[in-house]
Amino acid sequence: MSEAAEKITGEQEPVPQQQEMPFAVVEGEPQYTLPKDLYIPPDALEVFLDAFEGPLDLLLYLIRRQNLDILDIPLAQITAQYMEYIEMMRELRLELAAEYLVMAAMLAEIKSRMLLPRPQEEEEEGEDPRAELIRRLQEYERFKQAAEDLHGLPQVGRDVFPVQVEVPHRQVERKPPDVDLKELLLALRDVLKRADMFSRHHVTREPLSLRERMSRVLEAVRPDRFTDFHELFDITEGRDGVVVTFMAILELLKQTLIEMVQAENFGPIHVKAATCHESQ
Amino acid sequence: MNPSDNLKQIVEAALLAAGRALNLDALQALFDEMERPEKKVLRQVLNELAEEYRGRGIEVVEVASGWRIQVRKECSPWVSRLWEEKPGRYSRALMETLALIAYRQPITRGEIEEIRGVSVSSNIIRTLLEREWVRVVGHRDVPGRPALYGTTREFLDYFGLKSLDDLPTLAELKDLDSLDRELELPDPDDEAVKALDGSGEALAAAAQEEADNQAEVAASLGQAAQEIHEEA
Amino acid sequence: MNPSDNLKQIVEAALLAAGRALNLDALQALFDEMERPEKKVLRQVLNELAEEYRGRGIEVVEVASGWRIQVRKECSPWVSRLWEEKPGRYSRALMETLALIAYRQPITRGEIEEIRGVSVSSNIIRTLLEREWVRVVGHRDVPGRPALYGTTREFLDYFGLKSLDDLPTLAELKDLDSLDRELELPDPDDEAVKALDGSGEALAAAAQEEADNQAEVAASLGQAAQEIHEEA
Repeated sequence: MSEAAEKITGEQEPVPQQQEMPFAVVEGEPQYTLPKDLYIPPDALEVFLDAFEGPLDLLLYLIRRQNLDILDIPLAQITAQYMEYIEMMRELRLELAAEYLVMAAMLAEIKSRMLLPRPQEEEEEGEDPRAELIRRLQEYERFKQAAEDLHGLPQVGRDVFPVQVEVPHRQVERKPPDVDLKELLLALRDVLKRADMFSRHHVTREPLSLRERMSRVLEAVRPDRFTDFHELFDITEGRDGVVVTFMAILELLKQTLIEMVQAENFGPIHVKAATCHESQ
Repeated sequence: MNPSDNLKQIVEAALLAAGRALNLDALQALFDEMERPEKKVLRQVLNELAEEYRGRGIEVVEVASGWRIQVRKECSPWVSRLWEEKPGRYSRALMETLALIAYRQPITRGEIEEIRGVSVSSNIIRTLLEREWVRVVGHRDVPGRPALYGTTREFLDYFGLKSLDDLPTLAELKDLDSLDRELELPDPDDEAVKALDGSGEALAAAAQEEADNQAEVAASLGQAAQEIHEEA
Repeated sequence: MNPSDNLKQIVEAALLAAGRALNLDALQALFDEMERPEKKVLRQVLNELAEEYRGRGIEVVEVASGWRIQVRKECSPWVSRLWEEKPGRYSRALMETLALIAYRQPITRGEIEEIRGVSVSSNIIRTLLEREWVRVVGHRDVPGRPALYGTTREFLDYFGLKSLDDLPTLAELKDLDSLDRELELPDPDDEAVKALDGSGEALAAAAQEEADNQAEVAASLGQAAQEIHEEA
């Protein structure tokens, strides 16, 4: 057992004294110093600084660098290389995400399980200790590829540009809101409820056409000149129409909204809007 | 892509993407020094583009700050609709005012305020007048001669009514259930009858009485009207 | 100007003026009811436009929210010089996170972290939300009720996609069966296994010891990792 390992495991609460740990165990021999012929390309440090998106990415890099398939991971070798990188990052005092250490632990554990003669029952299960790792690597690689594919799609503002031309003769209309008849009726019901208008019987029974006709008659007459009484009737409307107009005139008279004048008996009747009694 | 071969495409694309006018200097700046076209070549290209756009929805124009592509005047009535604002909603106050004018016309603003219990803003009246749903039909002969408002034919048309009689009566309005039923079914005449059917014996009796009254009034007035008719 | 004669001009002008993609409904809304073209006619016009733009600096493309006219990729080296600032590149972490949300939606941040093997910074999620490429589509019904993320129409528009079906195909997972076969044979690369095969009891014991060591290292590393994690 290595000194470093003893030191760590010997403590009650092991503190990560990682710089003393063997960065790799090669053929059973713990390695404390970085071999001079490490497979690190010259720009690897740069690469390390920002290129890896976590331990899975680093492992993929190590595997792909040797043109290997994920399914045939030479675990010992990859583990050793992974540990070397971790060690190097630590020496460079790069901030090391916890995930890298978790992966180191996982690799070490898988490796040890593979070293053990497999018990009979485990053999039957046929579970390769690497299976989970391989599954994760494959899964990660798919999405790493997907991200690259996505990045390769034409992007607005990078590859393609939106167009926008002026409309110098712009004529924007403001459309009035639409109103549903039901909204109108509900509004009326509410206001009448508030005003307690329902209690007034004569209001509730008044035919609305009479009120409509009142408006029309009122509009037809002028305050500054007389209108012939007959002109207010449209005989083509028939009896009902004439009756309604007549009622409207009576109601307007009652409300003193119009004035009627007959110069002589049986003479023509004239109507005009109530005279202006300006208070000002 | 070779810029000299595709000068026209690049100039067109730049003018369309810029969203502003580009002068010849700005167009030249798109190219590396080695491939930069001369101004007279650019001018030529711009003229060619203007020629190609003849009969299209857009045009190349020269304005103070350079050249730009814009929508032709002929297309702007349609294109302008892109910016048409979504209609909003009318306020409750406006709806109540409109309803009161419809049911109680001719009516003054003061009378509306009296029923609603709050003042009616000039804005509301103006909106209703602009929409041509209401109009001034006269003035009440009291101090200030306030305008009397009534509804218009446009109002009836908008709500699909032949006449104001197609609106439910106040009695029907009072009964929320019958109102809801009525609004689901289109025929107002049937519905009014149904509403009466549904509201029980007392109401039916009251309605009958009212109808009798109306008939009486109508009969006597009818006689008067008949005389007028004959006179006419 | 008669809209039926000049349908293509109007559609072209509208697409150029809108500054965004327009769907068939939006194009129809440019016309009065009486003159409104059918959708299939509009589709035809759009195809004709796309055809006419072949070999030009611009193109008509259909994206998630409709049709838009854009500057062709081929022209972008020149056109992009209109703007001093180059668009920022998105980090791999962001693109991987986005890819996971796009292909695996709805997905929680925890699930993304599990697949990527590293934590996803809040910054990345915030950026994606701010760009309106992703949105919270719900919450997973587990303790903490983590947000489930999905992509938006803006995401599809940005990458020029009509729907998620247009995303590049996701690589298939290789069959793990071949792994089982491999198990039958000792791993030739693993020196320790070779050694174990060739030697007697003593070596086996040594291997056992090595395995124990590894397990211990693993355990302590795991604990260290845990502590760092908690500290973070």
